[in-house]
Amino acid sequence: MQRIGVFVCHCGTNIAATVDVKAVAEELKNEPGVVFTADYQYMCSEAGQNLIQDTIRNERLTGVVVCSCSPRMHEATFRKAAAKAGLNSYMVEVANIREQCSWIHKDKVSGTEKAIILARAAIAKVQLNAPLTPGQTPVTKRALVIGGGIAGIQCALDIADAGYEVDIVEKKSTIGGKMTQIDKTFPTLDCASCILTPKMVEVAQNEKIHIYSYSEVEAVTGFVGNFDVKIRKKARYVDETKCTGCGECTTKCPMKKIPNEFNMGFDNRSAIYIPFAQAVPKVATIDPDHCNMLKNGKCGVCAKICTANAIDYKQQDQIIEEKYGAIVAATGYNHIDVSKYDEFAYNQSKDVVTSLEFERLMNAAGPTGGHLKRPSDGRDPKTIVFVQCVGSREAPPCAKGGKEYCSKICCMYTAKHAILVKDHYPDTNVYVFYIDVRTPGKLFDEFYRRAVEQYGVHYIKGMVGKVAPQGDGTLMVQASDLIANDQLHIKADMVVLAAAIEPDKSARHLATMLTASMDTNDFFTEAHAKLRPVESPTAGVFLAGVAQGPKDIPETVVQAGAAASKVIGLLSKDQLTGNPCVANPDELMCNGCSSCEKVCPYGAITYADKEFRQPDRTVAIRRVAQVNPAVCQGCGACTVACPSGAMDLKGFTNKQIMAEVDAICR
Amino acid sequence: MYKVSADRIDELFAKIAAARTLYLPVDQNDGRAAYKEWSQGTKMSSQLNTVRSAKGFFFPQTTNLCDFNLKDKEIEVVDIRDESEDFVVFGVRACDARSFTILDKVFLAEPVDSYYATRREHGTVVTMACTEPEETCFCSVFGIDATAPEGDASCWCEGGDLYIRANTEKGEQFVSLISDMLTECDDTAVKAQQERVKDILSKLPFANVSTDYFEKNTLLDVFNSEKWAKLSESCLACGTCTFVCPTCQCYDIKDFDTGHGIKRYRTWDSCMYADFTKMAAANSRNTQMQRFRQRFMHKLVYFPDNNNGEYGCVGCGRCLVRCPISMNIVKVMKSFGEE
Amino acid sequence: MDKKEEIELISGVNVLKCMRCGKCSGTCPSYDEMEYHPHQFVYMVETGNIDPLINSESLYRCLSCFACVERCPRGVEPAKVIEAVRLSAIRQKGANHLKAEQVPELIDDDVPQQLLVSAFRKYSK
Amino acid sequence: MSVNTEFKPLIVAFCCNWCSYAGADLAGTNRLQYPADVKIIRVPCSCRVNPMFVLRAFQRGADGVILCGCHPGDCHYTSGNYFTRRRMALLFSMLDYMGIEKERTRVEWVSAAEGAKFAKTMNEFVETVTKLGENRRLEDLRCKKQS
Amino acid sequence: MQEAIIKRAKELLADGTVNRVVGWKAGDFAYDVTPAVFTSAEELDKDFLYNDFCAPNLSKYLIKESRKEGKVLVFLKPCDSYSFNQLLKEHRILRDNVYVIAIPCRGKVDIGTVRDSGIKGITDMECDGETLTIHTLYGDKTMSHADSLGDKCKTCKTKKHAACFDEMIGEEGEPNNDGKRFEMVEKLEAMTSEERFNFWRNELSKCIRCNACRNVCPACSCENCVFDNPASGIQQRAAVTSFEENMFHLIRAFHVAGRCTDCGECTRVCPQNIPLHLLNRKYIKDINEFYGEYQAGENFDERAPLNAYTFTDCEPDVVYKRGGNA
Repeated sequence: MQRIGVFVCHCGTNIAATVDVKAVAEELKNEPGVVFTADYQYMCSEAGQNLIQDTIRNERLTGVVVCSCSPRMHEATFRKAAAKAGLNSYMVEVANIREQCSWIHKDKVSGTEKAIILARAAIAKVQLNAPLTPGQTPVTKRALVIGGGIAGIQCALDIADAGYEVDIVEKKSTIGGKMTQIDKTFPTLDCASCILTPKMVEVAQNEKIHIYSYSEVEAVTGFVGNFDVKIRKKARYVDETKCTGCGECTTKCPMKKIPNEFNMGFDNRSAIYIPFAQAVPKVATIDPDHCNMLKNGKCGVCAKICTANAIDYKQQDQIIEEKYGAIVAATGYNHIDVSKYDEFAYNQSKDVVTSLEFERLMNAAGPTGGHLKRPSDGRDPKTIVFVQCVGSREAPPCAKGGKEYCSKICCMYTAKHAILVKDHYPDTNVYVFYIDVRTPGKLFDEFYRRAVEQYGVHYIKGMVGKVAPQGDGTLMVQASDLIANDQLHIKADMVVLAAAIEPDKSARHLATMLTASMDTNDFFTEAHAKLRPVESPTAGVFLAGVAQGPKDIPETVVQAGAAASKVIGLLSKDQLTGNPCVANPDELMCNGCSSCEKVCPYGAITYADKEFRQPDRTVAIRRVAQVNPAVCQGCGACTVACPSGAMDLKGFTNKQIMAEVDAICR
Repeated sequence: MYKVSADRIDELFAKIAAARTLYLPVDQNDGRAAYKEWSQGTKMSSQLNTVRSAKGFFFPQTTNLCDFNLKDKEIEVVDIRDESEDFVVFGVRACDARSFTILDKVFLAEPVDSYYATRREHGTVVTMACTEPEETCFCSVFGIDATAPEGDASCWCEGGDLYIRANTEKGEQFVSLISDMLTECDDTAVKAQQERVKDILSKLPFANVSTDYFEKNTLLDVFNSEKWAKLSESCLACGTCTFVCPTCQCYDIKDFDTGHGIKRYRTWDSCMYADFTKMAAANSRNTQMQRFRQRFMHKLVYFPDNNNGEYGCVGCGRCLVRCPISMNIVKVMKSFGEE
Repeated sequence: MDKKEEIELISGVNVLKCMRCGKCSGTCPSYDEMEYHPHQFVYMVETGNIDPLINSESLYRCLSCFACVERCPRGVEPAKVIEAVRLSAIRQKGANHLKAEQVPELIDDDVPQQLLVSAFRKYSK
Repeated sequence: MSVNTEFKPLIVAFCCNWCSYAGADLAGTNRLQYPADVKIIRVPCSCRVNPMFVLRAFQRGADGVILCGCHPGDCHYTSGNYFTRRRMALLFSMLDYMGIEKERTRVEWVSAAEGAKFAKTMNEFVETVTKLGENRRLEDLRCKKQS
Repeated sequence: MQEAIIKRAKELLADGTVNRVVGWKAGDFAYDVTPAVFTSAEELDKDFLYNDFCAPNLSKYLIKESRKEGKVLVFLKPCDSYSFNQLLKEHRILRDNVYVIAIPCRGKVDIGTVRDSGIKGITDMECDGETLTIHTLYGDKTMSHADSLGDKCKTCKTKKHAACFDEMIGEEGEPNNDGKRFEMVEKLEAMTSEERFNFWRNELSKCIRCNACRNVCPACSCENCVFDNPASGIQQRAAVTSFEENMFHLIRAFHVAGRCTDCGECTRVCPQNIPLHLLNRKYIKDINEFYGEYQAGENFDERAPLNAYTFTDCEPDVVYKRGGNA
């Protein structure tokens, strides 16, 4: 017979306001097996945990039920507490009487009644709990960082710094990501390249770091500590080990009219190219869509002039298989396509640009050498209108491709752009149309105020309703000024759209491979929004940068460092303690029919011929299922596929779940 | 002996049903007969026998024995029995009528099974003589006269009349219930029917199946016979034979947790089932052969040994008809008789 | 039913969805003709300050071009609010011309159902 | 239509740990109301739900049973909810075939971000089951509460 | 046919290919055929039977027989061959220890059907082509072969064997596409929910939980059935309430869904004449409609429908959306 202790949490008034916690504790005294009940202000507090631990010792409890917030919140807390008092941590169950009771009900009578029922279910379950001991699996001491932007770079550097091997997979031909395209950074106005390129070099020179550039993750199997990853190293038709990055080929290549992605199409590059001077690895890549040699077998100029003999037109995609203990998803972001917003005339006028395009137009290493010119005619713009929140903060169904969330970085970079324009060209009229200016962050609001007060940028609360290209090449911007309650018509030379940002398209496919969950916006979901913000719920998968949600460079670096520390923590272990709630076949009941094997997503089930003593004392050999507890993740698909009921799931056994059903329906 | 015109049978049933709950064999939608409670318009089946025997009236497939209620942490035992109502089972055949005397020997012997005894007290068995026996009938092997069935009262249907004779005090009471519809008569017509049917009975394929082997050989001889292995090899271990059998009496007691108490009940068990006689330590009958053997040893050896030679089978033929693989007591008897 | 509820019911618009960006007014081609601008319609309905709207000529300056509806990032649909206020004004002036009980005798088989529906819209408060 | 205001249905909701249980938590965090008649049982994945459990709930007096899992394609275990989808489509079809009111059973995909959907689904389901009234066709009289 | 079969069995016994034969054994009447193991030519001559009354499906016996010493010969009718193949697929039969001979079948006479037609005291039956002559205690009767078939044969799915046999005696048949197989299921589907409920209540309330359906079923080959296993939490002995009657048949049907080959043995052996195959056929019909045609036991490599999925499977709410009566 179990000796169960029940602890009812007030959670301040969060629970106690809608649930009569004392009545719950009193009522549960009469449940079979319950020897102790108590209520307390905050069970999760140290005092609350002490209460549990003392009671375990004094009352010789064999099971604990905590009626509190969601088990997703504090189950681990209470389990640890119980373990400290010498009780197996899997003898603890949590009845969720906050999120799923007190917070959704207003009536105290029904709330209390429901809390009692939920607690009864937990008591019924804990009656049937068995002490579980997690299995141990070894850890491969190597990390994979997917994405070579600032998030991936920082994360890899930090992991390598701790002494672990780390690989970066970057789908572009160079690492660096979006930050390479940015001119200056807010609020200090440092030059982005100046702070990024040393880090890129550091990555290249670090012996612990290996860069798979121009590569993509092809398949991921395995589990925390033991991932098997296939990486597709796309053919770049240049031998990386031989190429010196001299760039001679790029100048001699006859195919020169290819829009340069790095400069947002404002200038051209050749078919064999190095994206920019500071690229890492600084290796040329042939664009197979435009290379004459690859397309028609005619040309071969680059091969002829390459003194290093690095050109290899026959190069094939290469599949690399590697084992990792941890994976960091740092897949970054893109700006949304704003061409569906007809009102902003992005498709009609070259002078309507997105903010990232504007970065290139301002960048000293950009197509204009840092001299701001109108893309249409190269004239100096005299009036520039910045439009905030383009595609951000929309209500569903977001038919034009907008997003419900705030893209977070636009307010600051727009202020930065405004300041830079005014700084370089003080006589320019700069208007910023905003809905709200959101500048929480160190020195952020000061920076924005500086734009207004020091540089005289016109911040107007209102929204641009229409941009109409005029015959004279100007743009008529029609907008509201909500403070003045007026409609403005501004004749502008350029319009800059602060387009919403969205996760990179590759993230969804990657998430599926990683079995990591995503939200509806395709941002990776964190294991806990507050307490585990850099971990995916899928063990061994960590998150850095905008892949998890919009954030600026310092935040990204912070998160990358945090993810790295989580990875280091994981890789520093020799053995991983697994989830003990795994499938558990009863060999005596097993028919060996293979149903369970067919539904197992992890290949955790195999079969063995075993000898069994029959009731009539003869020995029979039967084929029975075997579960690898290190591979099993405990989904339970096999338990239902098994017709004989031989397969059960530890921690969620048939009997436990049915006991919960019984208790709820009692 | 009394008679009443068979045309008035509905009236007769109505009269009985007014005083007692009346059960009788009724054709179901698939044409097979089962005992049902009579209500206006119910027609008695013309089948020889029901699929299930009549034993369920006294020994139902499941019987609730008692309840346990949990009050806080105290357990309260509740006797859930209430006074049974009187009932009449009409149209029982001679074989089933005999099965009650066999069950009585088990359940009414000390210690008396009060659940069975109560039902027995309240039930009146009115039998019906057979006129068209089936090829699977072999009641005569066990000394049963299908033309003169036992029971509290016996009936014959002959020449458009229903003849009724009371055999016991309960039978007299039953007759008195309907006495105003009955007229006294002699047994000439009944005798004639009996002669006619006896002639058919004597020609039945199994009329002469012999039980000699079981009388002449010792228990151990039968038990250790090598024939059992062959006989039982295709047995599916289903409980059809035991559940249609009028004399099988094994039961299992189980508890059911209703969520607010425990219901203790008993249900028919079958010696064919793998968990029959499974005990905490082990199972004393581990193979299907052993369990199969148990059924026939019980009916043909153990029961007669304990009951002055009376066999535990009444030859109703139900198991012959219903066994999915057509293995049955007659094949067993014949197989042993072959020696 | 108070006026605010009425407007919300007629228009089917949830004015609380508005985030006050002013894109409707930035879009509106009749802006200068209007005393109250689209964003004000939404805001004033939200605050229940509806009488000035009903009495304002602005009601009839709205072209119902639906540019504001098309461009509103929050799906608030200001033009529908304006339309609802307009309907409300019409109904106030006309009072109820048609009651549900009167309908059966007015109907013959040839009356299109749509006509009935729009009649209710027009003639019922 | 007259709805019996006295009748309070008992609803058992099986929620997968990763999406729907979190969605239910989010409904709570956002204080979205739904009737207390809904009692949630946490399972690792919707594919852990054995038809036995569904029937067990009805046996014990549940008036409706709902399974919630991750959206197809989003299963934490990649494929669990695909199996659930097949199993429950067949089971519910069979229950319907046996004359059990099909509206008493339901599967809904609720992600961790869909607190509002969870509350809405539960409100709808409770309403549907309330209209159906007490579960009579799949009840076990022994388990009825003695009143 | 019988002679040819016995002849071949004797040959295989004689040349040592097999050491025993699983077949049908004659009983006291024409109809009471019992599955049996024959080990000698004498036994075969004496008792081996193959005629219009040999309905029992022998495949399930091979679970045990294939694990015994030596090779066993078995004769499989078309429907039995699917059960056999399905059991092979589930690793329940050791193929190497079995020699399979496929034999034709034209539908088996069901004694229940004959009896339920009102014929009593049946002492013998002969089938001469299409006419069944029935000798009874009360005179001779006749019946057409087609009318005398059991449910399983009246709506036979195919007379073509699954590809699992070593040799074949007689001619291979053709699949039956007359569409009658799902007629009764469709009829039930067309009923109202209440009518269906009453139909099944009437049928299942007859159940005596003898377990004949389960024990004869080749798909129900579990070492220990959940209903017998106290650890499963749903052990039942007899069905005590209507719920337990439903529960047993629902869960049994679900456990064999996608594995049931529709051999119809369950209905044949039911002492209470419950049309249990209509539950299994409902699943088969649904599987065919939802996930594409599937015949359990037909294809050795194909995944069972409940162990597979596609991204575009119908949602469970297909049940509410489907036409038909509420």
